[in-house]
Amino acid sequence: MTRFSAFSLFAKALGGHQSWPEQWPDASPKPAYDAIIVGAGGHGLGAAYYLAKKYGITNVAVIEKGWLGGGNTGRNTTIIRSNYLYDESAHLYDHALKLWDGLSQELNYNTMYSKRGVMMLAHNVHDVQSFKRHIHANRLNGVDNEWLTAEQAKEYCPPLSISPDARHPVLGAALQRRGGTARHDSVAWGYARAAAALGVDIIQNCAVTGIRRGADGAVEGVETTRGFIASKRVGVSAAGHSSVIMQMAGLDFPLESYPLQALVSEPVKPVFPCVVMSNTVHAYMSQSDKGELVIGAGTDQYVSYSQRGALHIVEHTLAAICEIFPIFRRMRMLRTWGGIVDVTPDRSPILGKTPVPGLYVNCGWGTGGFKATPGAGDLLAYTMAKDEPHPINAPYNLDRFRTGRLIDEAAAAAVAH
Amino acid sequence: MRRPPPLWRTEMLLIHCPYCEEQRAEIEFAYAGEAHIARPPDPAALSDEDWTQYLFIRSNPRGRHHERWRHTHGCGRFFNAVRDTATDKFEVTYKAGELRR
Amino acid sequence: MSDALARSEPVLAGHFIGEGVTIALAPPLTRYSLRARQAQALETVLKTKLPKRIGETEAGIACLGPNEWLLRAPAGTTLPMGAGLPLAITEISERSVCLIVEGRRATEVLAAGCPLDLERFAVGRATRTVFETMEIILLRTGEDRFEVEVWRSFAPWLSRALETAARQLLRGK
Amino acid sequence: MSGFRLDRGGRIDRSRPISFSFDGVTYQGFAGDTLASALLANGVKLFGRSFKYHRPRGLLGAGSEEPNALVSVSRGPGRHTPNLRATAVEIYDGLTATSQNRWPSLKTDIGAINDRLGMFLPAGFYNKTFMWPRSFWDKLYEPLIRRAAGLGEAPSEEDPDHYGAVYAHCDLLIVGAGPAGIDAALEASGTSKRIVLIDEQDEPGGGALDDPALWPWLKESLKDLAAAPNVTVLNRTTAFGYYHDNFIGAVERLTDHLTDVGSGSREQLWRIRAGEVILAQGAIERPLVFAGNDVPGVMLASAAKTYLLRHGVAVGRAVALMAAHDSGWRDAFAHARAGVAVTAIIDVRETVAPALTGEAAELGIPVRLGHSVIRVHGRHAVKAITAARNDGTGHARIACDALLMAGGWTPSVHLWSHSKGSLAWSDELGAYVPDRPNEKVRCVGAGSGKWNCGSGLVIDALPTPRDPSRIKAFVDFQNDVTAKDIHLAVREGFKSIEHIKRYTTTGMATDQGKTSNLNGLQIAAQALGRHVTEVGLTTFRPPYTPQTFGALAGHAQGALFQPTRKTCIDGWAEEQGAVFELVAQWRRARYFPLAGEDMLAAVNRECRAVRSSVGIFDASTLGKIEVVGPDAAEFLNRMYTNPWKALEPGRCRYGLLLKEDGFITDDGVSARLAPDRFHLTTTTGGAARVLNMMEDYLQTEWPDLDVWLTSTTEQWAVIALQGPLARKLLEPLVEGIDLSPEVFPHMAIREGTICGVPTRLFRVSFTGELGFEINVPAAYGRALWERLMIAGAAHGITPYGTEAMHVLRAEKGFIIVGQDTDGTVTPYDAGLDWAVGKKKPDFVGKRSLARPDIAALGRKQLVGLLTDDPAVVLEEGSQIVADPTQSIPMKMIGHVTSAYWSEALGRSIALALVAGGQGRMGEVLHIPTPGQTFTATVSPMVFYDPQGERLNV
Repeated sequence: MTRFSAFSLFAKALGGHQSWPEQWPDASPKPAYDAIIVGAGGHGLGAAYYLAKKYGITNVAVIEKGWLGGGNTGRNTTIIRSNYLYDESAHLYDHALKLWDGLSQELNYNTMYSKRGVMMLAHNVHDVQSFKRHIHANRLNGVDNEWLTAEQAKEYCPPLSISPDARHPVLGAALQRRGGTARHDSVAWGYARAAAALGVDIIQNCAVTGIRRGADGAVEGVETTRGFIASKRVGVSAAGHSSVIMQMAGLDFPLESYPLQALVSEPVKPVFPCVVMSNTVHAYMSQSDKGELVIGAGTDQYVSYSQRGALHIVEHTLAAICEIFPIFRRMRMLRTWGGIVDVTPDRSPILGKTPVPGLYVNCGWGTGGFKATPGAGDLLAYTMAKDEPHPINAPYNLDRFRTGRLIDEAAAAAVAH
Repeated sequence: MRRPPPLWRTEMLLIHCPYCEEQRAEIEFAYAGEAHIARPPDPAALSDEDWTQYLFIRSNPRGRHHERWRHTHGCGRFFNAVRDTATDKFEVTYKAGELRR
Repeated sequence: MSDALARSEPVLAGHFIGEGVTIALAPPLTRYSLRARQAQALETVLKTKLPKRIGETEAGIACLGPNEWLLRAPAGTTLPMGAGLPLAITEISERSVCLIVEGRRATEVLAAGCPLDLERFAVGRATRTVFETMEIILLRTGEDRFEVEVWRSFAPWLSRALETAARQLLRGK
Repeated sequence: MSGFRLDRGGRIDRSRPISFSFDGVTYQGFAGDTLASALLANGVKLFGRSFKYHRPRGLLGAGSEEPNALVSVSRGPGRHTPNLRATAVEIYDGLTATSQNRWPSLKTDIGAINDRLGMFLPAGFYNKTFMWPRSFWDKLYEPLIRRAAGLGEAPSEEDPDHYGAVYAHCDLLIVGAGPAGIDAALEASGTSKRIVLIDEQDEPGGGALDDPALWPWLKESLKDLAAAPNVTVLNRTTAFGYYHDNFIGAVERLTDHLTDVGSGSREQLWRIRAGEVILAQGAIERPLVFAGNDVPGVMLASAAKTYLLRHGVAVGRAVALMAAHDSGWRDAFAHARAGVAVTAIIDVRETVAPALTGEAAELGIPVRLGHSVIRVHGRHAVKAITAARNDGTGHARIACDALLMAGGWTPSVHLWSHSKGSLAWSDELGAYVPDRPNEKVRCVGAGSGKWNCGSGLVIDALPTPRDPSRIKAFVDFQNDVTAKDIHLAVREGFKSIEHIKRYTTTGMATDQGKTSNLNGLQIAAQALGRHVTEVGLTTFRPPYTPQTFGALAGHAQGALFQPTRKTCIDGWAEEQGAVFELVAQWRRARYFPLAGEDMLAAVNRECRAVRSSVGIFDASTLGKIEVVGPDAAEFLNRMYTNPWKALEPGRCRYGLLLKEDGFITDDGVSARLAPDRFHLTTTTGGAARVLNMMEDYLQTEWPDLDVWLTSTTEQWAVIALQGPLARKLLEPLVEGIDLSPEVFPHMAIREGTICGVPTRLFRVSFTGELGFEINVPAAYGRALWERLMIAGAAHGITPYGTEAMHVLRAEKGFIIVGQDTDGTVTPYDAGLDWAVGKKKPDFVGKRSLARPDIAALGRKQLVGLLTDDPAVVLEEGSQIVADPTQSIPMKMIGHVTSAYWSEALGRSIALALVAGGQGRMGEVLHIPTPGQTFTATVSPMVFYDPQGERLNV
């Protein structure tokens, strides 16, 4: 692997950039692997990388039906934070956050992780109570998250309107300074390049059509559009299509897939210094390195695998954005797109073993998967390598839906009274 | 455990209400999850596994999906539909209680 | 005891009057929600005919759903409760107010937020629908006259939205 | 000609001169000019700077496809708009435009250093560096990258303009009012169909506007369409997205072209549902890829023709043409005929139709077949070009001040693709054309791939003798993507077009690749050695052109963003100077401060009044549902945790509602008015949710039950009178109801009249005091409230708000669903075992309560919490630990859900969810907060009047 650096860039430039090698070879499937990952998104590629890097399993294939990083990895708004309420969540996302730090150096690929701070707006007494609860819990869990007054919030994000006459006036905000954004494509490409360098095969345009199980019920490999590939360890990290893949193994999952929209504005000079989220008004925004305002919209109400941007969701989202940031009303929407998010009943992921021996799953991240990318990859790798979950992902088992030990962050923030 | 619907919707899909016998705008309707999952007559008799199946397990297919909608801002009735989740096109809608299409 | 209590309304009776469209608050009405599996059950109790098709109105009674009717009558009208019968008669006189949108440009004003094809919404039709995010019951009571039933606390928003739409329309959008 | 304006010709109105300014210089133009044509007429060639290399750029096109000429337009406070295409900005008197992405000036731009360093900034360079030293990223590298990026400046003030929205329905929607679109409209206008014809330009006509020969036809046609009652024509309206079921989003621009914008909407969002759609969007000419193809003065031949024939402006005094397609020749001929010198026609093809060479000869234009332009001289403007034979020999320098490019045509299939219609590759056209539709839609005219502008050669990049890795031949002009960038991407293993697009950012600029996508695709295919169709096509995503946030937000702005629901008593509270809080969609009075009172003082006073005399509270926001029918009791019995069948008419009962997962979702006191009629109440935020949930079970699970639900939330105003003097105050006002305790006990309801209006009078208490909740028809709520205030004056009546209500109920250990419970609390967790019907075989959520982890010990349970220091009011949300000495991460065993100063008890009180709480009575726990750790003792939840004696007065 040619090391990336200002020097190599300079050297190659003199040669007219003719001698850059492929960042990852376009591999063809071998008959068998020690481990197969289904889905070449950030999570799947990360898992392959950590399998090879930390657990010494290098005979690994990542199988992707399209092109790597083309799913939710390349379609999300790249918000990174870890200020979750429950211990299980805080530990999971903070594990990821720690890995984000220094990821560029580890992968020798600039993932452009920008600690811009993630600010969540409180608009009513209930929000305040809920955020204070988060802040107290985060502090005792060693996760940074601080309370800002409306004025401090305005200072931190000048475009913010804190007018008391607003329909949803800003009463304050919770700020996680370590939170921020990263360049989504670079994350997928960085993991792909680093994994490939360690011997991982990245096989694109290869769709899984079946999961072969032996007489004992254990996994023997996967049927694909490019033939059968044998492996006793298969990890499924297929986001919106997880239900479809798991059904190939005869497993019904507590998942539903919904379209999630996002959009960007035309690029402008730096104007928006952080990430702002408002659950009450339903608006999420940051500004990319390129200058585009990156805006996350809501999910459509119905199950769908069509990645179509829905106008009504966009209308609602931009109304919300203009309500909180009235100076942007003349800004223009450049591009909208849709992803498919797989949502579990408690909106927390399922990461661990399945009832089928040798089959592992990483799914149900809903709208929050990107922030967990390095952590999910690492934990899926650990679980596949040891055939048992890491203490951090142990609570995220499938059985919790039977026993009732749900991890429901959204419910904890439930609005009523 | 159904997702709360978005607060705010405008017209998108065109949906045929089997009660009003009219095509009406999606904004008048609320999605109500997978159809033909009847509540067990005697939940107490169910194993935890079976109860979980009823409560949480969904088919979530890519393709033909049986689902419920409610004409909330119309006649108010829940009804069933078959829709292709790959294209979002409705195949048919029919009244609650009618046999699975 | 002492003199009767005065009514208060959520929006001013003060109307919007513009070229080709007026918006006004209707006087108080008696309203009942009528529910039964078949119209016939209610007809026996109320001794009046009910429209059978969803969207039709007859003598001030609108059929809103397969088992739901809205009765609107002059204020003070009272109905039997049909106690013990397999039907439901519930008074909702004050639940909503009625905004009257009238004039040759009435459909244009309503089209600002109502997804129905109003040009094809015949006189005499009535249906529950929405204006932007807000549930309304829309009745076309004349070629150029619509009555909009809206829940009391939503009336200020709706009348403001309708007036804004009308103003923009008259200013050439 | 004066400047570059021709003496005659064009559709501009020479009788209406217009003065405007660009970068501080004032210019003259005419009505009908765009900013681009007017500046061209004044000899301006330099319009802006490119995104990455800050290269000087002029006009490439003449319409919405323009990638280069982006400007900012400011027209007073809050009306600054960045990134507008000069080619789509109509001029008006006083228009003030400025160039972007340059410093200090457009001519001398420091950022242009990037151009010199270009070799070090290839595609994806930022992935490869800026990693060392690590700390420099946040502090130095990223801020630098960000400052260099971006185009114009964002607005800095709130936009004063209004934006409208409207729904429209038609039988036929035609997008694009060029000849094809107009013909389609004329053809259908004879039918009874409702037709809408929309076009993005300031006047209909499309391509016909560039062809004087068609103007008479255009005039006639538009007259006919205007006369047709069933046809609506919308100019300045862009169909930006094609959605499910023939739903098209369009934005009409109403005031941007006016000197005085007035007070009407700036833009209007059209939400159009069409029976059938005809797409007549035409085609966009394709640039050619060669070194220097971005020098100001190099532009699309068709654009030059537009300026010439529509605006009466010559793009140069001596123009040359570089063609790979016949259409360019005709454009060059048009220039010659208009008296503009054409110094050369260069065509990469070895042979072309004799008719072309013949006509060129007649016009005396030198022609070079089998040649390509290999160099463009001049930096801020074209001075000359060098052409060579395709084999690289025979260099020739040709003088010209403008170079037209004719690279063939790309049908505009954007909307077709939004609608998920399929595309087919045409080798002949070198473009994707509409194939199979997915909706009721068809394409006509150039957009369908059928047009008569001759044939051409499909070529990825012009041949050149120079080292391709050393030249900048641009594919995406705005994002500065060159052919070599695409080759580099392929070399580095990016083989899917989506990868190449994302790695090089080609097609991702504000023009969304209208002029670059196909060139990029063909270069990629060539680099990969594959056929274009094997490389794939990037998805077309709405919007077709960028649209304002304001237009898409539509009405939902300011006061119309979302409704704030107010009760009929809200106005009174406002007049009293009440402080409000927002609860769900409602606003509620939180407290009623007297002069000089803060919240605590006011709330204490309000609480004292309720405990000592009588308080009055507006409870109108409580959700209400009337449940009627023979099976009403049976239905409620199945929904709620507690039994309902035995409840006698005239009595009330607290109802607890679970979701099927066993967790508390709502509660409220409900009354049985008659054997078949119940008056339910729900929480304020839960009203709609609960009604929908009940309808769901009723219609879907138990359709056999004869019971019907009606929301009566807004039918009734609810006034709570709470306090020892409540009955005394009420007695003289009520008729037909005996208030004496023995006949009207706690948790009973009576119907009668109050002050002459009918009432449903509840004897209930959420405060622990003698209390009544008076339901009257909403229209009379305010008048009754005022009457009660007068009548109550003698009894010291005191209005209290939600905050005092919270304190009073907490003193009694009454929970607030959503505050003391979240979506994870069962009735047992909340200490509401008594509300669960043990003998009931089933109710919603019952089965889930038997799940292992729900039945398990050690779950968080609601308990009281008394701080050792009675003055300390804990912060709601504080976390609780058993061992305060442990290190972080600490083991948290619960949190404080409610905490108040209790005036009645003269100390603080709190409710908390604590693991195994009900087994910890008397245990001392710790609450670590920044700076201080508090200690508190677990107690029962009822702090005040545990025996409930105060109710029975």
